[in-house]
Amino acid sequence: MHFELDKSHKEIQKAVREFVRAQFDREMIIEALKTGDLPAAVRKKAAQLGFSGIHIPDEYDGGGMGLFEYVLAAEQMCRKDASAGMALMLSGFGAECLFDPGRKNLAEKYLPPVAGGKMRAGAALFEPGAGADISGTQTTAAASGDHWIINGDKAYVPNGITAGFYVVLCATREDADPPDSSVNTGDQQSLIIVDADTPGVTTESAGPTLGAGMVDFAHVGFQNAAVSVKNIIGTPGQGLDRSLSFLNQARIQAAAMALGTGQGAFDRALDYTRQRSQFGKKLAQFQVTRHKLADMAAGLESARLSVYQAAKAFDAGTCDAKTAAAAKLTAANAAMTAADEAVQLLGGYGYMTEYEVEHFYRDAKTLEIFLGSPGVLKDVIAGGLIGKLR
Amino acid sequence: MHFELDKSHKEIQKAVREFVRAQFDREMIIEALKTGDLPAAVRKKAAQLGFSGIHIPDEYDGGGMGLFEYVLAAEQMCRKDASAGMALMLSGFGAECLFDPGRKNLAEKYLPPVAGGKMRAGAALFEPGAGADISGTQTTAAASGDHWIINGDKAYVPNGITAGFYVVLCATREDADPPDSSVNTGDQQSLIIVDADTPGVTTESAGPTLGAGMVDFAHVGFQNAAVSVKNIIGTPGQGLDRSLSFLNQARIQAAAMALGTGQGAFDRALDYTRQRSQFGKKLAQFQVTRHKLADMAAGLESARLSVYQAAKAFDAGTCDAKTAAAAKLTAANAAMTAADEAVQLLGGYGYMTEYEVEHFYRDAKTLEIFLGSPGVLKDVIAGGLIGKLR
Amino acid sequence: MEILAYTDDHHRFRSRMRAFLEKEITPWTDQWEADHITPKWAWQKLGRAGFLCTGVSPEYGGMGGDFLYSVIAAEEMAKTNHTGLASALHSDVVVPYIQAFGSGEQKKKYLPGCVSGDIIAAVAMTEPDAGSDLASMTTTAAEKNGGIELNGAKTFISNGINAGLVIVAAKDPDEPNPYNAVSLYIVEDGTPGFKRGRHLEKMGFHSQDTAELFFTNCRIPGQNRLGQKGAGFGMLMEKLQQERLVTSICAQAAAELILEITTDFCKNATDRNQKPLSKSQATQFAIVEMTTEVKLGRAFLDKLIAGHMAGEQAIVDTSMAKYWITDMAKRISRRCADLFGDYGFCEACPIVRAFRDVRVMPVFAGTNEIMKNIAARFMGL
Amino acid sequence: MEILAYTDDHHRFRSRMRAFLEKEITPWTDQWEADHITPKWAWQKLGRAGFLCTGVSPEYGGMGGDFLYSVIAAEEMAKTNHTGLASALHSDVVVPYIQAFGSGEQKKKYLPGCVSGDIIAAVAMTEPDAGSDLASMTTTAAEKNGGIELNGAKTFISNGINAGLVIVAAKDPDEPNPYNAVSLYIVEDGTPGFKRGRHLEKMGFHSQDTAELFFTNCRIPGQNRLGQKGAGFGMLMEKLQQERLVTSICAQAAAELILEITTDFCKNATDRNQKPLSKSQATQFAIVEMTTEVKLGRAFLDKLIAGHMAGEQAIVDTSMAKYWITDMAKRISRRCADLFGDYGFCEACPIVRAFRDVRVMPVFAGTNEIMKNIAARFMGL
Repeated sequence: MHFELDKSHKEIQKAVREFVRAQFDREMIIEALKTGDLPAAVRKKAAQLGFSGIHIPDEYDGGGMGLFEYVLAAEQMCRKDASAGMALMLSGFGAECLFDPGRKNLAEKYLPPVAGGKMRAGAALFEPGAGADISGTQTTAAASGDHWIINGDKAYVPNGITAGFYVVLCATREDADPPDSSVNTGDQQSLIIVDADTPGVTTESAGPTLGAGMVDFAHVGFQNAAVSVKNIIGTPGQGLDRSLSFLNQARIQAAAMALGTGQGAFDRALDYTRQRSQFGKKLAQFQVTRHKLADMAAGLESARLSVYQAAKAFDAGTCDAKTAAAAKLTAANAAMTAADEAVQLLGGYGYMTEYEVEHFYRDAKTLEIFLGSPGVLKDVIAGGLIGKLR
Repeated sequence: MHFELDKSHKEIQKAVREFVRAQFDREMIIEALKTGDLPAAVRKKAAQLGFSGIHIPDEYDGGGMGLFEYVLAAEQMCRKDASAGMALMLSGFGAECLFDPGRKNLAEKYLPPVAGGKMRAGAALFEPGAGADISGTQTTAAASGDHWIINGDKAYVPNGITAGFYVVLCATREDADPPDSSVNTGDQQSLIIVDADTPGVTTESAGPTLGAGMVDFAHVGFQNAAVSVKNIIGTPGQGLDRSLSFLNQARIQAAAMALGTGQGAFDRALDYTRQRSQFGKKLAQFQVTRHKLADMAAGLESARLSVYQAAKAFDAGTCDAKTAAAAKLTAANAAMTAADEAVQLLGGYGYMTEYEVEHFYRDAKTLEIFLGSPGVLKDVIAGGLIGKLR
Repeated sequence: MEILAYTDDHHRFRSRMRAFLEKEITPWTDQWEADHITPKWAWQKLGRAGFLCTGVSPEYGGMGGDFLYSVIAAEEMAKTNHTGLASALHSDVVVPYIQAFGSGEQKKKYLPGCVSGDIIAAVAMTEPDAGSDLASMTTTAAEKNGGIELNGAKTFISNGINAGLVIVAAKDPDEPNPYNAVSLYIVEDGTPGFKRGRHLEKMGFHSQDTAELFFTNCRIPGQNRLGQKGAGFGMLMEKLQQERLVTSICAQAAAELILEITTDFCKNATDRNQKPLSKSQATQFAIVEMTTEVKLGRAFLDKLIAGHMAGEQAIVDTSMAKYWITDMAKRISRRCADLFGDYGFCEACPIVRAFRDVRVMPVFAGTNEIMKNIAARFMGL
Repeated sequence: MEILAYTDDHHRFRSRMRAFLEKEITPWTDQWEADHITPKWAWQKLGRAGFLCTGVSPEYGGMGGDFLYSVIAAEEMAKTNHTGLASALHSDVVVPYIQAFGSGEQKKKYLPGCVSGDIIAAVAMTEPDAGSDLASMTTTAAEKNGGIELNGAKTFISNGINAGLVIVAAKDPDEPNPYNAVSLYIVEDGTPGFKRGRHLEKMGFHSQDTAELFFTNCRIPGQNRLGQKGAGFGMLMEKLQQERLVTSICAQAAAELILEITTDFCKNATDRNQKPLSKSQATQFAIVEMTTEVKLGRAFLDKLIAGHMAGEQAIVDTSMAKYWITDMAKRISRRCADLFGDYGFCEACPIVRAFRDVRVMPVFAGTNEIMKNIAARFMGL
């Protein structure tokens, strides 16, 4: 066991910090929040420097690193600006399902444009009214000759409007008879790639969001959308397990973003209270201010270790669902606490857009819900702790 | 950075678990809580196996290991029984100040009996009415020929009655004129070893305590207590820094005990809710029970990393006061939360001595206060975060 | 603006009781805590002075006071900082079963003794394997030949050792529907087949005698059934409301006491520079935040008491008060202890006993989780 | 048992106002949120319908209602789920300065317009570099030649853009004691030297116009001083009590609304098996716990309102209510959002606007930390 970052990891942090200092300028951010998207130039730069595709295998033009390195990059980005950080680091959301060995044909087609910042991906797992439960997928994929015919609806897909392709969790069927939406074959689910421009694919924006203002969330519908039979990731029936593993990974990613968001809020609160005077003293001289800062820092530090540990375990192939969920629960809570206190410590300025922390507060809350609100995560953790009961 | 325990560390955990399984039987514990002390045989066994002196250098008959190994042992002991664990692992409380190189003469005399479980130590740092503030020590040590003449009072000294010697923080003076109790030379403080049987040393028990029922806390008074001039640890003026460093170490030790205490409460709650039925279901099937267990586990896991990290940093010489204080804040809070929920999950049985968790609740609260309640720790953390303000 | 309309008579009663307790009871409490029981003479003393069962009508020796007298008595008892003389349990939880459901004969036989303190009363619902799940109780009461035979075990019975009279909930073994099977029975001390088990060791409540009770072919006369046969569940449900309200009152009083002691300590104790601890901003905020919580509990509780006296049904609000106020008392005990420094983990510290005592409150009279289940059900969730 | 004695007249007023708002106001709020301002005609509509300044006496066009009308108006406005038509700020915070301290002439000149909605009022205390520290304000008012010249800047002024009348706190540059230096002045829209700065971008409160105000050699007539010279600090302190009470009322109403919307959602939305979300135990507990907090706030607040109407001074309790209730509203907004799942981070979700809006409440009208400082001081800590 040792807790020091390696030199190469410190270099990643430093490189990302330099990137965000140069690229995330206030004017750009404010404009991007209005348009709901980052400028293409920033996305391209992040890709060129190997940040947004840091975990994509290098044979597909990615950084060839692990989730741990992704986590370090996502944290530092979100620390500077959480919305921009999320937009960049979630740009290939779902493409991770193609990282496994043996996915060469699909990976060769879909990963390089993602790694290059030219195309976005959207994992389409959740369905309307099903909450976080993906075990009973209603979207069907029926095999018909050389094609899968896909029917169904997916909810709150990140990059739902802008993605070049979706990674869609489907209940796979053997025949192409009239699709029966009541089919529910939890043990025969598959992940299938669907190009966004496939006829029969429709998108409907989920509208503006509380935070994550440069990520577009959408509901994606499939009506007899036909894709090549080769677009299946692996073999039929592997989809649920692969999705659950992806969810573990994605929760650790979100946890890292939350961590950065909380840290960004803390940084600003520390700066502000060290500089601002009231009643003849610096704010940071008041004991209660000091205690708030201490609580924020202690919460973030211990959450950081949980996130790093989970990422390391994921890279080693030993991360269970409980560990990933706990990392996200802990990090999102620390982030919300820090962002909330930061708003409070800045007083009126905390509520003003100009001082940025209001923005961190909204992003932290968004991350607290995204990929599992606390209740969902506790269900997952408890499942792992308690196991089966006689 | 990596988060897996080494094989040797897992072996320490295993050895301690075997020890407590064999030694901490219920009857013995109940009896020891009544007498307020562990049986000498148990203390001897823990010493023989190298647990209670695990961090004492091997040239003085100790285990020769670091704080990290101490932490692992303390955690596993307290997990089985927090009071017994505290009694064993705090038996040399303060002897750590003799670990530094260059303390050979004193170390040769005082450490072997501590390592052997034959003698206890008590660090006497705090003074009545001064809370956690040791910077303005009022206890004086005046040099008089070959002796230090010590006058003053120390409060809440662990092992206060049973210790063979005290490590006393004193304001050292150059002359032996009538001791002036108003002297306060924060920059000239020294640690001096005082044998408990030195004439002029008086003890007054602090009485029964909420938890830590096998550790005796006492107020220790010094009235013209004369000890050899060689009993000073290091040179005059080094006492405050050495005490602060010891406090960092001791807080990490207490954090480890809290961690074990919380884990012990969690273990019992998990067992109980998995077995006990109500309203036709196992308690562990109720969603709210599950969520409580998830919260307890997530809190303990992330606290564990904080404690381990602090211990590793301490061993590497890089642990600042903030990190040690944060480890204790986080661990004590996780422990209290877990112990409190464990009482609740066991319902009426949670309140009954027989089911042990009430005991963990009291020990956890004691550890939350011992060596710094949350407010004190936040003062320390904030000092490190904020630094000096212009 | 006060929510409760205390009269001068109420205030006089409070002063009298407070003076009585300070003189006759509080000096003994340390002893009783050490003994792990409160002697029966203390009950008699309290009863003879007129502080037990203030709600019982003069016909049976009581003063026929309104519920505010019960509130006052519970609050003043809390100030004695021990729990063994569980007069609120006796006066306002157990005895009301007899008042409400007893026959004329039962009232005549038992109430005067309850008022005078000669009879200490307990109620036995909880069983070792049932906990809060009353429907699954297994103690049986077979009514045959004009007599009743009880068999089973009860646990966590407060006043269990001292009780001269126990109201026992038991099931008719021939009735399959648990909700129609339960009746209540009066069992007197000394009845053959009625045994007390171990005096249970606990975290706190040391002066309170909490025991297991065993009934083995325990025969009681037919007239010892309280109320209608099979109506026990309904009677329990009805009276549990007041039990939970009384628990809330005791918890509120405990929280107020703990905070008052702590605040006084922080105002008077000084640091090395003779500055009172209460001049530290973090301590100030802690006291202000805790005072706010206590005041919130008080306003909500007083409103509930007023409604209770007006005969309002308030199952949801009562359940909420019970869980929130008992949790609040627990939280306050935890946070206050910190403000004493190391003294806060010594039994000599005046709030440490309360720290241990209040921890049972979120557990008894129906755990707080049960309270939330009840509230959810009655809110239509 | 109700703490507040609402009459039938009050209930009728509430019904009328609710119907009016549903028809005339709520349909516009999305638009105003997008516009980042509420049009003046909406104020006039509200005023002409009799819902502004209900406490102003009929002599000046008001209805002379008691404070319960203000409570009702604030609660009903909260139900429109937007903040731009800050009628409680206007009616119960700013206009009372004129009612209480204005000369006969000032009242005659301004109050009828305030009641009708033709004049929107604002109060300008906070300064960019002073925050909650009023004593360190730097805006000056030099009284010379029968006129007054104002110089300085104010910030975070609600209704700052729309205001036709601003009550400005400023210091006499010749008075060294800050507590004797402050006076209040009435500045009308259009006065030369009075400029509005940027419309500030915020987390929420979008339909509310929050602005900086600048006074540069701004000359107003001598009769525009409100009350005695140098008495400004005392007037602010006096009226801040009601401001904090009104803030608490608005926060309480917001919390109730957020929770009601969320509870309804959980009762109606179903999971994949058509089971309502409110059948999940964790959701039930969340709703029960939040409902309890809301009820605690309500009981404490109602008691405070009743005391306020009886003329009681309650600085400690008002400070506590302001901090606890605004924090509670914030906590509830955070926890409720979770119950919506991903919908909970979409602006389309009906509580997301409130999540953003309530976050300012612990900050304005004196931050909650200032509230705790005040409570500590008045508790003698």
